[in-house]
Amino acid sequence: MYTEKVMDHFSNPRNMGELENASGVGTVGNAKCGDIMRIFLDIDNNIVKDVRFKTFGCGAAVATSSIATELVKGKTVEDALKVTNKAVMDALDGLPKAKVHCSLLAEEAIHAALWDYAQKNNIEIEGLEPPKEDIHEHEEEDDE
Amino acid sequence: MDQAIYFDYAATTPTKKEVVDEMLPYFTTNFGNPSSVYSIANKSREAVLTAREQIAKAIHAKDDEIFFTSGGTEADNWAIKGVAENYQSKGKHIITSKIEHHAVLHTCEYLEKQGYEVTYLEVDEDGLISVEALKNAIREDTILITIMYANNEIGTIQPIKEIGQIAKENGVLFHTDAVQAIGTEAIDVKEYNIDLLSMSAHKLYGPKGIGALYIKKGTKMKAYIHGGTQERRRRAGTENVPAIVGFGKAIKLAYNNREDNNKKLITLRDKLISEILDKVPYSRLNGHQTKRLANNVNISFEFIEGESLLIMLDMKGICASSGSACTSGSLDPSHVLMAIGLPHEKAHGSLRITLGDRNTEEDVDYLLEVLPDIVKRLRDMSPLYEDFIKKS
Amino acid sequence: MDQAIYFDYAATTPTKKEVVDEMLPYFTTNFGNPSSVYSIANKSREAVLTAREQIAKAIHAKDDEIFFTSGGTEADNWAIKGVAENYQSKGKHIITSKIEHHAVLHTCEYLEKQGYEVTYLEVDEDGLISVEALKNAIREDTILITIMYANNEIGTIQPIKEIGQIAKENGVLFHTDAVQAIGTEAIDVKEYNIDLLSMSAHKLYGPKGIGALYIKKGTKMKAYIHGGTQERRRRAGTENVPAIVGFGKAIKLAYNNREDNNKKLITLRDKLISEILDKVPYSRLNGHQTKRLANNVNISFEFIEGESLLIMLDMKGICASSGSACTSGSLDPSHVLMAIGLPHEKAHGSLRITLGDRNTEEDVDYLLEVLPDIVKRLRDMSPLYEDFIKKS
Ligand SMILES: Cc1ncc(COP(=O)(O)O)c(C=O)c1O
Ligand SMILES: Cc1ncc(COP(=O)(O)O)c(C=O)c1O
Ligand code: FES
Ligand code: FES
Repeated sequence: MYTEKVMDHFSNPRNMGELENASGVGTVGNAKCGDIMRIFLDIDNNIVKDVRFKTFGCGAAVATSSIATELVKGKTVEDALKVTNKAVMDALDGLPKAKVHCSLLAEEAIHAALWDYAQKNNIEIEGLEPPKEDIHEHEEEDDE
Repeated sequence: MDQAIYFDYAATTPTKKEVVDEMLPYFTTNFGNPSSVYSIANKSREAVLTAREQIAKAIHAKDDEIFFTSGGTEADNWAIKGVAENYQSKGKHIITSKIEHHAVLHTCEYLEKQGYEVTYLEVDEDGLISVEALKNAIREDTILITIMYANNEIGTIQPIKEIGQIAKENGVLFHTDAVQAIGTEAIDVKEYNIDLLSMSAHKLYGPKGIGALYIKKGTKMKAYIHGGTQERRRRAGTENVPAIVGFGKAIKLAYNNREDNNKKLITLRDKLISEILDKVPYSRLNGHQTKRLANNVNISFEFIEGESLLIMLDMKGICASSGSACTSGSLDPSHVLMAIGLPHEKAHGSLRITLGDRNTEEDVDYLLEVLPDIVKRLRDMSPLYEDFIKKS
Repeated sequence: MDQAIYFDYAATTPTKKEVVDEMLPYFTTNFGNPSSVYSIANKSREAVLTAREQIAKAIHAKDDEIFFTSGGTEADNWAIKGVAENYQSKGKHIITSKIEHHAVLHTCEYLEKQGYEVTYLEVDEDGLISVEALKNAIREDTILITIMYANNEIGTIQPIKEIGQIAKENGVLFHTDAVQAIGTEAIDVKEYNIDLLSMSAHKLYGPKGIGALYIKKGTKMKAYIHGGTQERRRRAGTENVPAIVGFGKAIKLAYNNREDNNKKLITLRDKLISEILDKVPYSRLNGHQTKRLANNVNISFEFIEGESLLIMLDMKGICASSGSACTSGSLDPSHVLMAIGLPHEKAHGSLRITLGDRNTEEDVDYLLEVLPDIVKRLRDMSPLYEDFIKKS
């Protein structure tokens, strides 16, 4: 069902845990459909110095969180903002159709953590929108 | 199945070797169409008769009350839509429960769109319906009560005899989806006043793609699948002879050894339940403690999500199942776990272990060895657990 | 099947040994439910995918246009009732022919009781529908044309391409029951503008109890059997993995060797036809001479009755079939033979021989040796023949 990359990140998640005194923390998701993702960012000099995640969700949700932390680490805030769910999926060699929404969660969690950082520091990051409440729904396959 | 330990017998069972051996001649040698005139088709005809007898005997029915279908799902569809269609002049009200299999629930929902009314009975925290509530739900225009024998997720066994009694007293037909009960429970359709009962072979070490509907003599039931004159004109289509033979053999084996098998299953089941609850904090048993299928364990672990749990177990070579939304292919976690009152997050973190003939005490010990660590690892990863620890 | 010579491949075929071998691991080893999360279920999932591809390829469809059913009968029921239900806002008129299989005819009759209107097209003496009559039958409210690819009794192949063209031009859906054609005919659903096509594995050396419905992408078709989310929510029920695997393998084998197989069948067929007509007086071929299935022989012998003929052949170790009322399980002789204009008595005296992979030229010679005597014996017994002889 999952690619080797997904399984690798699922079984050896990178950057799992918390950061004390993080510069920004973002929690997204909706317990109702099973997925909650939290990203901690340590930002220094506009660079993501360190990152951690915690996730309550399926294998794809765990793997996307893990790879997303790798993708943003060391990047500038602006570049971190450009880590899309597509980039996350590509980095994992793809996800099953029914699991695409889990990768959206990673994108949103990063954005939420960046938003928190911006709020705390009273700065504006271009192109960053405030996190939405319910960020996704499981899309049902239509039967044409 | 390699070296993996299979703990998902409620999803499907391997077909027993003896069953496959019994089926084999009907593929290549005695392959004749039972409807044919020539004598070599006698073997197919007789094989179908024998299987019908074996199945009838297992549930104390008569041979001509057994009708083969392509599985439990078709049997459920036929039973419910059949009563709806053939009894609509009497009324259009059906009573069922909130924890039925989707084969029943989605069929009922379909009928609602066709102008039928359906009452979905609540269940208590153990998954039992209330017979009082059932009595109160019966109306002048009620034509059918369809309540499952035993639940596929939490293993709770309903008070079938009382339900049958109530149905009889009120002149309402009673259908029960016995797909999970058959093979381990002693079922007597006459004593329990069951009018219609659904079965599926692949849950009792028979082949997939074959099931049956018991239809009590005298019930008005026309064909749901139209065509040839097979199954006394009630179910068209060339008989699936090898699968029918396998179904017969499997049900016979199951009932010949039922008590011994159950004893073994119950021992393993109870060990699993007590030790998991003991070893893993913030866990609870789902389903009734004693009114429970011999092979069913269903436990919720707070703060973790079921699919991740299943994948980690899989990496340890253990096959199990969950009521998590992430595995259900639909928007919500298991409707059964919701109906017994679990909040969403707890329903997500459920683990179903269903035991079967290949399981040993060593398997159970191995599961007990690896499970607590896996739960711990997932909790360490869980933002919900983090919040909980910080709050407390 | 002992030493009997099997000449009834249109009724059912033996499952090929290679096909059974391919199926076997899915009963006992790779038995997992394809919907499960754990990795051992991957094998079941992949096996279903492969079979779907094999079937799609055989009829030039896309993989996701193939939906597994329990056989040809269910596919026919689903196709016709499905269109009826999902297109009723457009209209309630259906066009079919008088020589369809009962799976189609009885489904249409059922729909008539539900308020649909059905036109049953006549066929000519060869069993062909008239495309002109079809055009004339189409109305504003016509939603479906359902015409079989090839007839199971007389082997006549309909002008499928023309029918598809007419359906397309008139914006009407086209379903074809291809149960008898699949495996021997080259079928291209795109080129022929087929929207729905029914198949059954046990007619092409696959297992019984499995079939498929091709549903062209974009066709509004909801589930007919409700329940779980299998077959992309269009056909509920645990997938019959071993049978699906067998179906895939069988169709692949059939199409890999189609031309060679057909050449052999046609040689035997044409030899049988010409020599029987030659050796037995008062006999006639039913069905079209050239637009005919490669393996079908159907001949009427005046003054005799089919069941008696079959029993005598059976005593000589020959398995065949007939359109006689005495074998049909219903009051009347074959509706197909009646539709091509045979009077009752001639329809009674019909013999269907359908050839297959185990048949040799010796088998055919043996049949040609015993048949004329048997017919003679029955005629000597027949009051009809007596009258005829006296009159002439
Ligand atoms: C309670 C119950 N009913 C019906 C079914 C459907 O049976 P099948 O998959 O054989 O169609 C199942 C199993 O999937 C079940 O557990
Ligand atoms: C033309 C035709 N349609 C439908 C069917 C029904 O197929 P099945 O017996 O697999 O349901 C048959 C064979 O019995 C057939 O010959
Ligand atoms: S977290 Fe629920 S499907 Fe991925
Ligand atoms: S003569 Fe006996 S059934 Fe026709």
